[in-house]
Amino acid sequence: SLAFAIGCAPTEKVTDAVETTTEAVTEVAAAPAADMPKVRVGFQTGDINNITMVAAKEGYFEKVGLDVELAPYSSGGAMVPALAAGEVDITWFFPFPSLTAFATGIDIEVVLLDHAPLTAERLIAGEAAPDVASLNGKTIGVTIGTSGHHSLLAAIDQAGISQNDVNLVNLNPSEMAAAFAAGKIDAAWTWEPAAGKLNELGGKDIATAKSIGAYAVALWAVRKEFAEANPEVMTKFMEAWDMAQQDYLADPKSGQKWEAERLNLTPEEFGAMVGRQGSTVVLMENQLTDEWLGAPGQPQSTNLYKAYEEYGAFLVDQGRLDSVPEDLAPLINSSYVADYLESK
Amino acid sequence: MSKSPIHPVSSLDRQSELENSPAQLISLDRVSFGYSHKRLVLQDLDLEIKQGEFLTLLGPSGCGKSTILNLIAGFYKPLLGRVTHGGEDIKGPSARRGVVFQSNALFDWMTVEQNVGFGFRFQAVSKHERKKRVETIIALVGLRGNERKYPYQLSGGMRQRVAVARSMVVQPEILLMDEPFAAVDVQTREGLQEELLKLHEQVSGAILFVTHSIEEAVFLSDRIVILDRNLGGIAHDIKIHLPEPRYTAMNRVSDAFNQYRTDLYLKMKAIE
Amino acid sequence: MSKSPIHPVSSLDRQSELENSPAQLISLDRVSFGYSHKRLVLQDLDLEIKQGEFLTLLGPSGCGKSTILNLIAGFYKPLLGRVTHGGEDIKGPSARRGVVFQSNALFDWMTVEQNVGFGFRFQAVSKHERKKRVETIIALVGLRGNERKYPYQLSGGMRQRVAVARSMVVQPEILLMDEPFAAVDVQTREGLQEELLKLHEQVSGAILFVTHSIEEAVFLSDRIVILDRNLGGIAHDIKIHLPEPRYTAMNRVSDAFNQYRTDLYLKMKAIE
Amino acid sequence: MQLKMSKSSDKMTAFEGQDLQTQALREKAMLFCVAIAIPSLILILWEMTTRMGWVDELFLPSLSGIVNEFFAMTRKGYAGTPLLSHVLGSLRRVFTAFTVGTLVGLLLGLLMGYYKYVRAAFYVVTELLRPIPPLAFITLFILWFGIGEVSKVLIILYAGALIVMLNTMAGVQSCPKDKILAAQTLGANDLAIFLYVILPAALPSIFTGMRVALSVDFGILVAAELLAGDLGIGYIIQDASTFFNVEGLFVGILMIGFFGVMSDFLLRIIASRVVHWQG
Amino acid sequence: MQLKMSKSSDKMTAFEGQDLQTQALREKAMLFCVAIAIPSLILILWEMTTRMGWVDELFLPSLSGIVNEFFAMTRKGYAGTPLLSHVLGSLRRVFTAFTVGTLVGLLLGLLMGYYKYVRAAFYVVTELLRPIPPLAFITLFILWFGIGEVSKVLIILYAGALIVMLNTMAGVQSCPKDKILAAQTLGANDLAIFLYVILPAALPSIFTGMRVALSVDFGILVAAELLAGDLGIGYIIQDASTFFNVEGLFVGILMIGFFGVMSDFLLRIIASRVVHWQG
Ligand SMILES: Nc1ncnc2c1ncn2[C@@H]1O[C@H](COP(=O)(O)OP(=O)(O)OP(=O)(O)O)[C@@H](O)[C@H]1O
Ligand SMILES: Nc1ncnc2c1ncn2[C@@H]1O[C@H](COP(=O)(O)OP(=O)(O)OP(=O)(O)O)[C@@H](O)[C@H]1O
Ligand SMILES: [Mg+2]
Ligand SMILES: [Mg+2]
Repeated sequence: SLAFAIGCAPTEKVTDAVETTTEAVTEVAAAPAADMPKVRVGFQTGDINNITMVAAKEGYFEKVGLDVELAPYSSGGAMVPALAAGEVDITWFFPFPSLTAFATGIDIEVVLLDHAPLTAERLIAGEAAPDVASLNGKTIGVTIGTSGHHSLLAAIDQAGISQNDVNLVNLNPSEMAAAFAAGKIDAAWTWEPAAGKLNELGGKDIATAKSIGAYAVALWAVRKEFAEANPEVMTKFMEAWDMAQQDYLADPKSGQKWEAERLNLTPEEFGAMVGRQGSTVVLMENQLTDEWLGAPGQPQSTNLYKAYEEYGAFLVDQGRLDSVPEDLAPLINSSYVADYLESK
Repeated sequence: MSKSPIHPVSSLDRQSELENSPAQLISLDRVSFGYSHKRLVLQDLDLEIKQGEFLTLLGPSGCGKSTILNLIAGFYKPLLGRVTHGGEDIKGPSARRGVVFQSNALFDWMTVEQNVGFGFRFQAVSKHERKKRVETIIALVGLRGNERKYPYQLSGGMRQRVAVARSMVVQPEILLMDEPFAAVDVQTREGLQEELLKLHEQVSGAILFVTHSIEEAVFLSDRIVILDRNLGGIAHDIKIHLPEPRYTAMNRVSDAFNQYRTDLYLKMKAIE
Repeated sequence: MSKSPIHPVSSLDRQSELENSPAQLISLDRVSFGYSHKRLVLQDLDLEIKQGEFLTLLGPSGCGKSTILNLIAGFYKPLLGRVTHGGEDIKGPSARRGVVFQSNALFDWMTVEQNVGFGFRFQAVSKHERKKRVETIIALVGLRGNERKYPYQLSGGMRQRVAVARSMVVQPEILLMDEPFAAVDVQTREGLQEELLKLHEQVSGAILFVTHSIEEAVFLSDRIVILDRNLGGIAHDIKIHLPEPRYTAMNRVSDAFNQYRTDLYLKMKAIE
Repeated sequence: MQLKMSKSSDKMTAFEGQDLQTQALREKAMLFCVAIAIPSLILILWEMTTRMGWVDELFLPSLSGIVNEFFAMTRKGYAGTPLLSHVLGSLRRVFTAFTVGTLVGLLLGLLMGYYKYVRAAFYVVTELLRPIPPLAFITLFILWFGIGEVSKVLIILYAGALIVMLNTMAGVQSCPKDKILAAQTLGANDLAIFLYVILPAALPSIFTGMRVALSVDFGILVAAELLAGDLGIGYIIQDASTFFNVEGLFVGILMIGFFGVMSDFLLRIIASRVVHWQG
Repeated sequence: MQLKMSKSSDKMTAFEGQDLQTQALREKAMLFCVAIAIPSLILILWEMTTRMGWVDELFLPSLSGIVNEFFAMTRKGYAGTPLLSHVLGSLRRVFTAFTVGTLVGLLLGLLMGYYKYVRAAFYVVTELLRPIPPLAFITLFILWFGIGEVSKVLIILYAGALIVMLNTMAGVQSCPKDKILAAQTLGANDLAIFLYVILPAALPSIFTGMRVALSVDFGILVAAELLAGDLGIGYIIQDASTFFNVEGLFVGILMIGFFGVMSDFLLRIIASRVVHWQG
């Protein structure tokens, strides 16, 4: 993989890249920012937004001449009505809400991938269940209708257990730790920070998104109307993102301070949490590979597209969506990344 | 009050004065009325009230005393016939006809002063003049020193005085009083009766008074009308001659008083 | 009621009967009382009530009439002195002393029958006996046909009858009545007064009555005690002699009545 | 009888024509029409906005869309569970919580109303608890009472119980002193006074409290079914929110409104039967 | 003056010793002690359970832990924002919503109380809205009013406004007819009657409504701050839940309780000042 695991020492190359772009930015910033529209960028208060915060707090958005207003959301689900109402222009969340929005007719497109939290989402169990196979007959907490639900079903399926042999309990991530501590569930499929809390309470990881081969990615979606009206904003956003990404990778410790502060954690606690996420940052130059967004106009061949197809079938099967559009291609648009990389 | 000097003026003077006065202030002319189509309360009632007269309505419960008062106040309209004030049809409530309710109906959120002055808000009276007249009337009903108090700080009798003062201040041509003293205790009531007589002496204007108490009616009235059970027909119309000034304690226990009382008592019994 | 046959029995028989009766039912012996340490309401009061006597307390407002009644009922204890019933100290409320409140204090959630029968719940009376006695007393107060009605379905006068019946049913030795008829209109009140006299004639037991109305006191009582403003001192203790039976309309307008009335009126005035 | 016509003024009760009751009846009918017409008008306007394309269906689903969604739910259920199970599940929770909460509140309220020391003892705790929303307790209730029905019912229960308690207390304290004294002079002991006098006197206030509590209980349903929810109208509302199923969301909201109004209506009838003596 | 001692019975007001007021005072003091003692006892027991290890701290954080957490928050803030900003943010939301909601409710309530046609027109809508919890509206409010303060304030506002409206309406309707007639006979026109008679007569009822609304507004705070929040006590409660910070959760809950009680106390004082004429 060309992606860098967070925490790994960044290569010299990357550092260089950061320097060069920073210089480039100073020139661009000279361009009048006044005619750029205000961009409302969404983030999630209950999740980790490292690069977004670096971009905002270290001034990369300003440097490229973007007038950015950060908008906090409690969850990805809350982004959907906000996108529908045009309350937010560009935001990150996970594939499920993006597919929900797309299927309900909200005109959005995925334009950038943030990071792939390969172990953030995982199955954690108490002593009674040392592995997935021993979950037979046990009670498992999961947030019904999320990617976690989808992954959990895959995990127990791989372990040869029938869905009917486990007792699934619908819990919000914020309720997982309490239920686990009270002994009401034997295991839970959830993500950070709840997953970390379960580990602290003595839970052991027995499966992760990575271990079951699930596709996990945090993605940026934009209102199509906004993107088409402001292509230059999109390009600038990519530029700022590129710089922030490189800055973060150059010194993750320093890049994490914003989020650590926001989440009320010590740098050590926060660093451990990020470590548990096992996230790989999707580098700018890797976005156009078939593993991620794919080349412009050819999303069908990407892993992302295949994951969407699978999620769509799952949500329809679960009765949460009436139907999913036959053609998911309009949901993925890598052209802005491509334009930026070209202009670079 | 019993200490006030007694001027034994014959009340015949007052009666003949009223007798000779041509001025009919209020007149009910063949009035019929009912609250619903099912039942008439008054039928073909004729009643006249002269300027300056103190007229009391007596009669069994439900005979229509309050109804007559409500018609004159303008709260209701007659079905048939006319109710006139100075020759003009009564179209609705007006400051020319004051009303004192049994419940006193004071504005609890206003001081005595504000309650009494309320009627001035709707009259073109200068602030100075207003203040002066409120002061005068408060003194007249014996409430000086209580101007800034609120109704809840007053006794039942004091509250009724405020209610009377409030109606007097706009100088109505007639004051309509529906059992105004029924809810206060006996001692206080007697005091209020005497105050009312004094006020009536000093302020021009007629009073239509409704009560169930024969003693009260005799003590206060120039004239008493006893209504029938039968659709507000008039059973008796009696002039009361008692020595002036009326408001002496002796007028409550004199032979003349006892005679009126006995007479009215038997007349009322006959109706029931 | 005025139609009931008049038996012109001299009331002197009744008075001498009471006079000669040695039995003191209730006795207040040098009683002092105050609701707070700041002020005494009664001081060194002596008062006795004989068996079967109808005693009325008159007096200016706040002189302590209700307080005396409350002490006898057992709602409060004297600070000094003794309040005894049949020679024994009164320790608290008891079914031996019935109370009728001005507000009637009926149980709104019970029918007339249930209200009247309430006192039986706490007595060893057979169901049959209970039913019979409730029936009798309801008939006695003229409420037959209303057994199943609830208080809200009754007029003010009827409610007071229920209250009286409720207290009578447990056959108290004395009935304490604090302005029981003050809240009903004049006509109804007169009816209730006559009913009460008839009841008192038929049911043995004393009555202690509190009122502000001189007419009511004269019409009802064997004896009237006028209290002073001054710490519940007794200003006058007057025996009333009117022809028996009391409950005739003539007793309200007879010369004897008017004389008592005038006399008491002047005595009351003197106190104020 | 022939009546002259008198010119009516809006300040006076005007009598026109021979039948005086006609006007009162006509006014009642008019009021009823207005009460029906305005909501109907709102519904028609609502349907129009989407039909005419004044508003994007994304923002305000069409009325017919909501009705269709409702019928689809009755046929297919929601999230794999029949709609009836959702409704019954929620109603069972609300009524369990309401019943238990009323009993607890009643008992506490009677004791607090009657004994001032009990009142003093509970005062601070209840005052402090009152403004705290059930939503804040979800995590704690999972810890203490688990993720089953108990927690959900308790979340709904406690706010309602507090309201019934306060109203019962007020009812007991408002019992006229003279009724208690009257019972004493008739030989009643403490228990009898409590049962036959104080309790009935407090009943109107208790029912007022129960009605408020019931409406609050319905309001908390969504919060309660946020807790490990897999069934119930509250669960439908949240799940539809998550999947941006605005029509489903409206169905859920309107169902809560409907059952809230219905059960209040029922309770009002029961109250007027029990507290019949107020006329 | 020397008084004989009379044996006290608990049914009677007993007078013992020379100072009759002593007993009343002593009772008041006793009641106050009980009112203080019981909550203190609860706090002590609470601290004991964790100190003694009767209960795992996980289930019930120690009192001292909560206090420490509170002071930590005052020093470091919560989630990068000073605690004061959280508190002020929440208070501003509640008070904005309360003020606007009261005004709206007042206006509607006055109109509905005065004009029966207005009352009829709004009846069905308000009855249906009443039991619907704010939580159910979050998605719709984001859709309609965005994620800013407007949505949050509106969520808090509407429930409170309904309560003020109902109470104002009841207040207007309870204005004694004879006071209105009295004003008419003194020459007052419709506007004057409305301003000087009906409005003041409705004030006690309006204040009752305002107090209930304020307490409800505090209750909705958590739900409102669920809506795209990053500031406020409600946010702290949720965020602490998410991070399973039970101590922080308690701090949030107790802060809502505290400010709820305080503002109710304040409103009670204001009410007794404004409606001073009830004595
Ligand atoms: N607002 C009303 N609507 C319908 N009927 C009424 C109304 N007011 C009075 N009545 C009826 O009209 C009749 C006359 O009532 P009114 O109040 O005039 O009697 P009244 O002589 O004042 O009696 P009271 O001495 O009891 O005050 C009664 O039968 C009464 O029931
Ligand atoms: N519960 C009480 N607490 C304190 N003081 C009281 C109480 N009840 C009465 N008082 C006072 O005791 C005095 C006597 O009151 P009481 O009620 O016995 O008078 P009363 O003769 O019945 O007057 P009224 O004719 O007005 O009923 C009054 O000064 C009164 O203010
Ligand atoms: Mg009348
Ligand atoms: Mg008294």
